[in-house]
Order: sequence, then C-alpha cells, then structure tokens
Amino acid sequence: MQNPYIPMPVEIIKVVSEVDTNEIKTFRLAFVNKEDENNFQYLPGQFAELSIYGKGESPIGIASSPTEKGYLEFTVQRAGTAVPGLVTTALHDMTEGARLGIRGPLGNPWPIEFLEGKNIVVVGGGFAFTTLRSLVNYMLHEDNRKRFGNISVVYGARNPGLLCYKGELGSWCQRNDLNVCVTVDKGDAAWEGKEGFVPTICKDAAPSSENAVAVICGPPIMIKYTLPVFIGLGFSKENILTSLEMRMKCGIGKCGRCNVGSKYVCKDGPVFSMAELDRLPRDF
Amino acid sequence: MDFEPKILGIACNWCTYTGADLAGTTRLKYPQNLRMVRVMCSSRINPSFVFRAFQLGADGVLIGGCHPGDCHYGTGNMYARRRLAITKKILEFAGLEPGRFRVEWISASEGNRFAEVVTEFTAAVKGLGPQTKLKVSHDG
Amino acid sequence: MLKKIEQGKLSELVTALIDQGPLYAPVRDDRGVNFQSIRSPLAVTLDFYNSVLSPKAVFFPQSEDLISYRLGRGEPTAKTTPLPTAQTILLGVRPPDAYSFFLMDELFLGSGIVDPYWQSRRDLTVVIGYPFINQTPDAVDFYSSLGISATDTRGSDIFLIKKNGELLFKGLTEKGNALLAKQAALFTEATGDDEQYYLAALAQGAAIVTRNLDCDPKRTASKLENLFADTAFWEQMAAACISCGTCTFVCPTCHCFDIADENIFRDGARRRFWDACMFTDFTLEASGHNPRSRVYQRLRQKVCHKYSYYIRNFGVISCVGCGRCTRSCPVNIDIFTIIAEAMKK
Amino acid sequence: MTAFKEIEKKLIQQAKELLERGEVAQVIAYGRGYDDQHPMPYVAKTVADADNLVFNEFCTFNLVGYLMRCPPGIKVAIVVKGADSRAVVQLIQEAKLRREDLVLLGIPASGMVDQKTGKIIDAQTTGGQINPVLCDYLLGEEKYGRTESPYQVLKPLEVMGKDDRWQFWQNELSRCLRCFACRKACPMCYCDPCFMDQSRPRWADKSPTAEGSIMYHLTRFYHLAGRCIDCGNCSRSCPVDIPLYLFHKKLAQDCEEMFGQAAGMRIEDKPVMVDFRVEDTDEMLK
Repeated sequence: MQNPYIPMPVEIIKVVSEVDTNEIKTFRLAFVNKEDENNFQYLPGQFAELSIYGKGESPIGIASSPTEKGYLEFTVQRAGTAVPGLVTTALHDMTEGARLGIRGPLGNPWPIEFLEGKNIVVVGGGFAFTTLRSLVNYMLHEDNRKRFGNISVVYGARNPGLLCYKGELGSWCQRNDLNVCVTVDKGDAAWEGKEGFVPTICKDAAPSSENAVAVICGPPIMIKYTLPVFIGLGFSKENILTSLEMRMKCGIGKCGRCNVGSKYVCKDGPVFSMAELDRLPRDF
Repeated sequence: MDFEPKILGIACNWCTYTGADLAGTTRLKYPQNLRMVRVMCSSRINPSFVFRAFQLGADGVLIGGCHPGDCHYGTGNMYARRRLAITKKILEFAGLEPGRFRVEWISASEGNRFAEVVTEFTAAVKGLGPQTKLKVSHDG
Repeated sequence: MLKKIEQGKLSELVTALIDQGPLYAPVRDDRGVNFQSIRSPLAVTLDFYNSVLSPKAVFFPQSEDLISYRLGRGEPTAKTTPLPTAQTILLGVRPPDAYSFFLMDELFLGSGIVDPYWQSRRDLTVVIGYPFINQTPDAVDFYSSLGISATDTRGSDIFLIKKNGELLFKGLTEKGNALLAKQAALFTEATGDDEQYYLAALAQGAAIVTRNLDCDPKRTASKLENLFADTAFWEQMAAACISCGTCTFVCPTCHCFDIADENIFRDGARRRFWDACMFTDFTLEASGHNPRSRVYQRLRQKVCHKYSYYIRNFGVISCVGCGRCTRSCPVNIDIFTIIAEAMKK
Repeated sequence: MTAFKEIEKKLIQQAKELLERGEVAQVIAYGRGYDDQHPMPYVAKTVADADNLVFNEFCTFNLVGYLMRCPPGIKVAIVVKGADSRAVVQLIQEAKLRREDLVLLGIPASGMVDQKTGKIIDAQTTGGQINPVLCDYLLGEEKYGRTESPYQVLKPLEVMGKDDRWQFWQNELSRCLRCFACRKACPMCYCDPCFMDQSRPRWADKSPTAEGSIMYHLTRFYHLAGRCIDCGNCSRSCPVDIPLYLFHKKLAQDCEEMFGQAAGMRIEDKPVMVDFRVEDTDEMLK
C-alpha cells in the first residue's frame, strides 16, 4: 500500500509566466517514475499537494486536463499576505529541470457524469480559473465533446495583464463548438475585448437555465454577486457548482483543518453544489 | 585536536564594526573564531538572536555597541544595555555559563581594544569548553 | 483465558514484557500519573485513578517524522521514515480510554484512505485494560452517560483486575490470549474461585454510575445543528474560554494535526504533530481570511465536531466522558455542562 | 481580614449597583463552575446576572486578560486581587487599557488556594501582593504587616549549581506540550501574532521539539521581564505543571534590583524595558 503522506517525485519540464506581474506561473510537471504516472488517475476539479523539502506542502488545483497525456499542469500564485506562502514562493524560484514532490490526486472532481448531456456554463474569475480550464479542455477533447451540450465560458480578470492562459483563450475563440466571452474590469489601450464585471456580463449574456449547469470559480466577491444572477436566471442551487477554498494540510480528511460541519473540504470537496453548501454550517 | 570555539559577534555599524575594521586595517592580530554580524545599532539585537545562536552551535556570543552616551542614534544603546542585561540574567538562570555571553562598548577608534576584547573573550570561551547545553543536536 | 500472578511479582512480569517490545504503563511523579515508556519495572504504578494525559500518544505520537531529508546545492536527498514494526504493550488503560481507540479507528481507518501510521501501531499494540472497580468516579467524569461502562471491554485485548494481593489477567482477544500464552511461565492458572471473582468484579464495576446526561447521538447531533447559528448561546458558553489548546491535547479523541518541514541548517524532517482547533491560526488561510477568528467559533467547532459532525459521519459521539478536558481547563469550562445546556435549548 | 462570604456579598451588592445605575456595561468576575471548588470567570451583564457571582479562596484566576477583549470606550467593572490590580496598572502603562474605561473592584485576598494542589499560594506562586495597588471600590479590609517575600521560593534554585539548574529547566521545559495555555492565560501576552505563530521568521519549531520549547519559554520569559506581575496564571494553567512562575519571579527580582522598579505598581511609571535612566551603569551587565 502506498503511504498517502509520502510524495512522488516529479520534474518541472516547462514554466510559463501567465501574467504581467509574474505573480502567477503555470508549471508543467512530469513524473519521474512511470509507475507513479499510471497511478495518478484524475479528473478535472481535483487537486494535489505540491511538496518541496525544507518548505512544506501546498494544495493546488490541477490545471491540466486528464486528456493531456504525459504531464500535469499547475497554475500557482505566489501567495500569502497573512501566512507567507513558503512553498509557492520557492516554487516560483524554480526552473525547468528542478524536482519536487506531489501527492494526489486529492478531493472530488467536477461531477462529470452529472454534467453529461447538459449545457454547461463555466464562469471563472482571475487566477481561480485553473480547474475550470481543466474542465473546459476535458470537455473539448474530441472523445468527450459530444457527451456535453452547449458549452459557454465567461472568464474575467481585473485587467488584460492578469488574464491567464491567453494563448489558449485565443484558440478557444476560434472554435465553433463553444462560446467564449473574456472580459476585464478595466481595459487598457490595446484591449479590444469586453469590459465589465463578470456578474454583469453573465446577466447580459443570460444563458438559459434549461438543462444547464453553471460551474463557478473565482474570488469570494465575484461569487457573491454572480450567484444571484444565476438564481435569477432560473438555475436551481443543485445546478450551480463551485469549488471551495479552505486551509488544507493532509488532503485525505484526517488532520481536521478543513473540517466544515460533517464534511472535510479536502476529501468531500473541494467541489460542492450551492445546495450542498447551504446545508453546511456557515463556518467557512 | 584543540577545541576552537565558534563565537558569534553582533556589532553595531557605527562603533564596534568600524572599530573591527580599524583593527583589520592596522593589521592587529586577533583570533579567527569570531563570526561577525553587523546591525545598525545594538538596540536592534533581539535577545532571541542570542538564544538562537547558542541553539545553532555558538560557544560564545559577543555583543558590541557604542559607548553609552555615544550612540549614533542618541539613546539606542541605553535601551540595549537594559535588554542585554536581562538576556544575561536569563541565560544565567537557565544554567548556561555566564562567561559565554558578553557585552562590550567599543568605539570606532578603539581598534586595539576590539582586538584585545576578542582575544580575551575567545580565550575565556575556550576555557569553558564546547557549549552543549542549548546546542541542538542533529546529524551531520 | 484467565491467568493470575501475585501482585509482588508485577515487576517480574513488567521486566518480561519490556523484553518483548516497548511497554507503556502508568508512572507516577510529583505532578500525577502519565503513560510512559517503561525502562525500570519499579516505575509502574497501578494505584491511580486516571492519567493526566490520555494514552493516545502511543498510537498517535505528539510529534513524528514522516520523512527526513538533507538539503544541498542539487536535489535534496530524502528518506522515508519506516513505519513502526515493534510489538508494543500498553498496560493499565482505563475503559473509556480504551474505547477511544475504537472511536479514532473510525476516522483513521474507516473513512477513505487508511492512515498507515495509526494502522501499524494499532495492529502492533496489545492493550491491557484496567477497569474501574471499587472506585468512586471522579466528579467530572461522565463516561456512563455515553454508554461506556467502568468495565467496558471494548478496545482492550486483556483485562487486568486486582484481587487481594493477586492480579488477574483475562485474555479478551486473540492478540491478548497470545500474549498471556507467551508469558505462561510467569502466571499460574486461575481457579474457579478466581473466575467467580472476575465476573463479580465486572458486575460490580458495571454498576458504577458517573454524572448522567441524556445524549442520544442522533438527537444530540440534530440539536447542535439547530443550535449552530445561535451565536448568543455559543458566546455565553465560550465567555471564559481563553482559547488555549489544553482540552484538545489531553483529550483521548482529539486528532487534529499539522504537518510542517523543519530544518536545522541542511538537515530537516517533515513532521506531523498535534494541532488544535482552539488555536487562532488553525484555520488562517494564506489570503489572511480566517473563518474562525473568534473564540466562540473555535469552541463551537470543538464541541460540534465531537457531538454532531462525528455522529453524522460515523454514527458515534467522539467523546468518552473521561473528564480530562474539564480537569485540565485553566478556567474550568466543562463540556458536559455545555452539552447539558444545549440539550435544554 | 474579611471572610470570603462577606466579600462575595459585597461584590454582588456592588455589581448590582453599578449595573443598575448603568455605570458599567458588564462586570467581569467569577461565577459558579461545575462545583464550588472550581469557580469560572463570569461576565455579569444584568442586575439579575449579578446574583450568580461568587468569590471564594479558589478564585485564583487573574481576569485582567479578558479586558483586552472589551472594545475601548465601553465602561467595564472587573474584580481585581493584589496581583491582578498590578496587571491593570501595567496594561495602562502600556496603553492597552484606559483608566477611564475601568471600574476596579478591589479585593484584598489572602489565603487563596490552588485548585489542583489545595495549597495556599499567596507568596508562593503569586506575588504575595494582598492589597490591590489600584481600585475604585475596596470589597474588604486591607491587610498589613510583614508577609513572606515573594522571592523566598527562589532560594533552592539560586543555591543550585548552574549545571543542576540547567538540568532542572531542561526537565521542566521538555515536558511542555505547546498547548500555549501559559500565554493565553497571561494578561500580559497580548501580541497578535505571537512570535511563536510567525512563519517568517520562524523563531522556533512548530512541532514540540525540546529546543523549540526552550526557545519559546526563554523568549517568553524575556518578553515578560519587567512586565510580569506575578499572578501565577501561567503556572496554574499549565496542564503538566511546569513551574514557570519561578523564572518569571527571578526576572522580576532582577528587574527590581537593577532598575529599581517593580512591574505594575504606579500608573505614571514606564515599563523598564522601554525605558532607561542616565544613572544606569554597566554594573548590570556583570
């Protein structure tokens, strides 16, 4: 039996700086041992603990899709104002060829079976787009695309420089099997796209709630204002999904840190429907 | 092999550190056991620095500042004196040899005094032997 | 299997057990009794009510290294600490504490991924229970409220009972009987009289009643769920709480931990060690957001975790009524009183 | 000396008056715990609440730390014994409390008993200060006359050799569980975050290593030097009974000798560690 506390070695094979400030980077990791790679079977929405000896571990959502073979991607923000992010800071200083550890996959994925046959509205804000990107790429894969109905994506950031996955967003826009809307709170001279807050854009786009599921991830303030928009559009709380942020440590529901009510965010989440969150005590 | 103590020196930028420079430029000889850290003022020294130094293997800690009344910032070393006095009492009451911790006022012009103090303190610490009480044991 | 030994020969037995592997037993010093790893047979005491700290540390040490590593210019070299392999004996555990191991099994073994550290220690350890017999329960104990009797065998492999100058050892499980068989040379076979005595003692102990509270698990869980948002109630309960971690550290069922990398120069270890939901920074997120920044929220988490969430997940209350938290609390907060007040609501 | 029952009666009466007149929003005192020997800190907010107040020889906990939770500008009454009143004075010196927000109900308390050991603690684990140094209402007669020096208990440690003393502290501090009851019970430990909770720099291991515990306690002793008012809360709160009070007392004694000022005696004083005098000499560094 694999000890769930011991990380598997991975190597950084590519680093992409996502934003102008260099505060968000995407790391492409490859397993050192083939066996570990085969064991690491995941779905969009799951996360993993990235481990750097001497610094510790940090739970990060998996940004790549399981349809991309041979590597994993993690988009990491150099974190921490209150608790300095020792791991994320060290990770940001690492370059291609460096090794680190990974534990996972952990948590519950986006409920793929539940999403099948439905129209999917993906709403993301800023750097919280990572596991949504995984989901979109998963659904767009030629083997999977027909399992889902219409897919629309609304993605916003504070300004154009803070948009992640710029190249990919461009290629999504070229496709005719999904509807992409990228928006920024405030554009700059070069910006030709939409301007406006995510909730407003969603309201204007008014996706039909008919056989549809909204998948929302973003900063708390965005969620707070986007949620009523979708409720107003007729989405039931069972059909609005989100991913919860909570301090996690062990990732396997033992250490008690991410316990909310009878749930452990790391084990029973991080993906919850709004209906499930309503049943949890307000303790997060 | 002879015991060569590790000594941490924490010196204020304006007096003792400059005094150490002077000792160097005038080619005065003093033991090499001292590793110096420069701070802007002796009042910058957090007593936890001293505890941590002993934990990480220092056999002695020597603190240097301006003479009271001559502080570059006016009164910094007056506060430092009280704090370091208590630090010494803490180490003593915890059971550490008091001779391992010393505070000296050495001005920028006292190069020879710096050399003297370091020589004398190194000899004293050498006499006390390795500091094992606070030192954290670890492999390697 | 019932065996016996003269009380005077206890140290001989202890010596034999030490030879078999680590032995943890109650030791008295000037601050009270605690379970310690025994080196000298004379240190063991059987003359005590209960230990200050619970014996959970035998299975769940306060701190343990998961990985040790050495940092360098290149890639760090890391070594996984092997899981324990030594057979261990835990002697003198009071029934509520022995039952607490069962409760912790639910979380560490019975929910999703199995915790390998807990499992290996549980498998390797023989628990010698020491029921309360002829003992007035401490004023703050309330184990009988929770359906645990003073002679509860759950969680024990062997039961140890004193009988005027003799010690009776009753094997309760295969593991326990194997241990008794292994030390057969030291024991004498028990007589029919001893059997009678043992049964009578169990019956006598089972009649012990602590302070009592009606807390049916399902009813308590829903009661606390309804009470969750009653901030005034929790603020009142937590008015005196200073938010230290004493209650959680002495508790036999508290299991929260932290994992951190700690280094001295180039050498370090990834450790897991006890943490407490009562600490301010327990839920502090990197963003600075802290969902439980207030004392009452943390006390509520502790109480609800034991008396509501655990019931929802595993069907049992995660408290054994040993009274340790109340005895050790600097401001005398009593979880029994909190539950009693909650049930009145 | 006034009997505890008498004090309790006066306390209830005074609390009722203050609450009735609306002079204070709450009275921080003691209430009944799970039995008479274990009173609990209790906040009375209404006249009816005041009937629940108790005072007896087991009311040893220093309540002053709770004042730090009260927002400034709201008037609060609090029960203070000798050492507790010094804590109030010290916190006023440190600008953490405002005199005008407080109504101090002073209790000259002698014969206080440790709940765990049943022993009288007056000059043993606490400072032997019987009469409050500052109060608005005195609920009992002051007691004068020579009492045992609070530093008497240090004698055995002082005559010990340094190696034995090291062994003594090593044994004691290695028992530390890091439950932080000492710092949470201490009215003077109000830092947020405490140096132990900082991750940059990380002053000591988060896991309960022996060296980390020594670092924690030595630094905490330093942080309380010249500020500790010797109430003994830390030691009585410790679940494994580490006699922290001995170290604190020693430093209190040193501060008194070196700087000529005891903690929390007069509002006008400045804490000795953020102060100096031109008469200070290097004698103290010897």
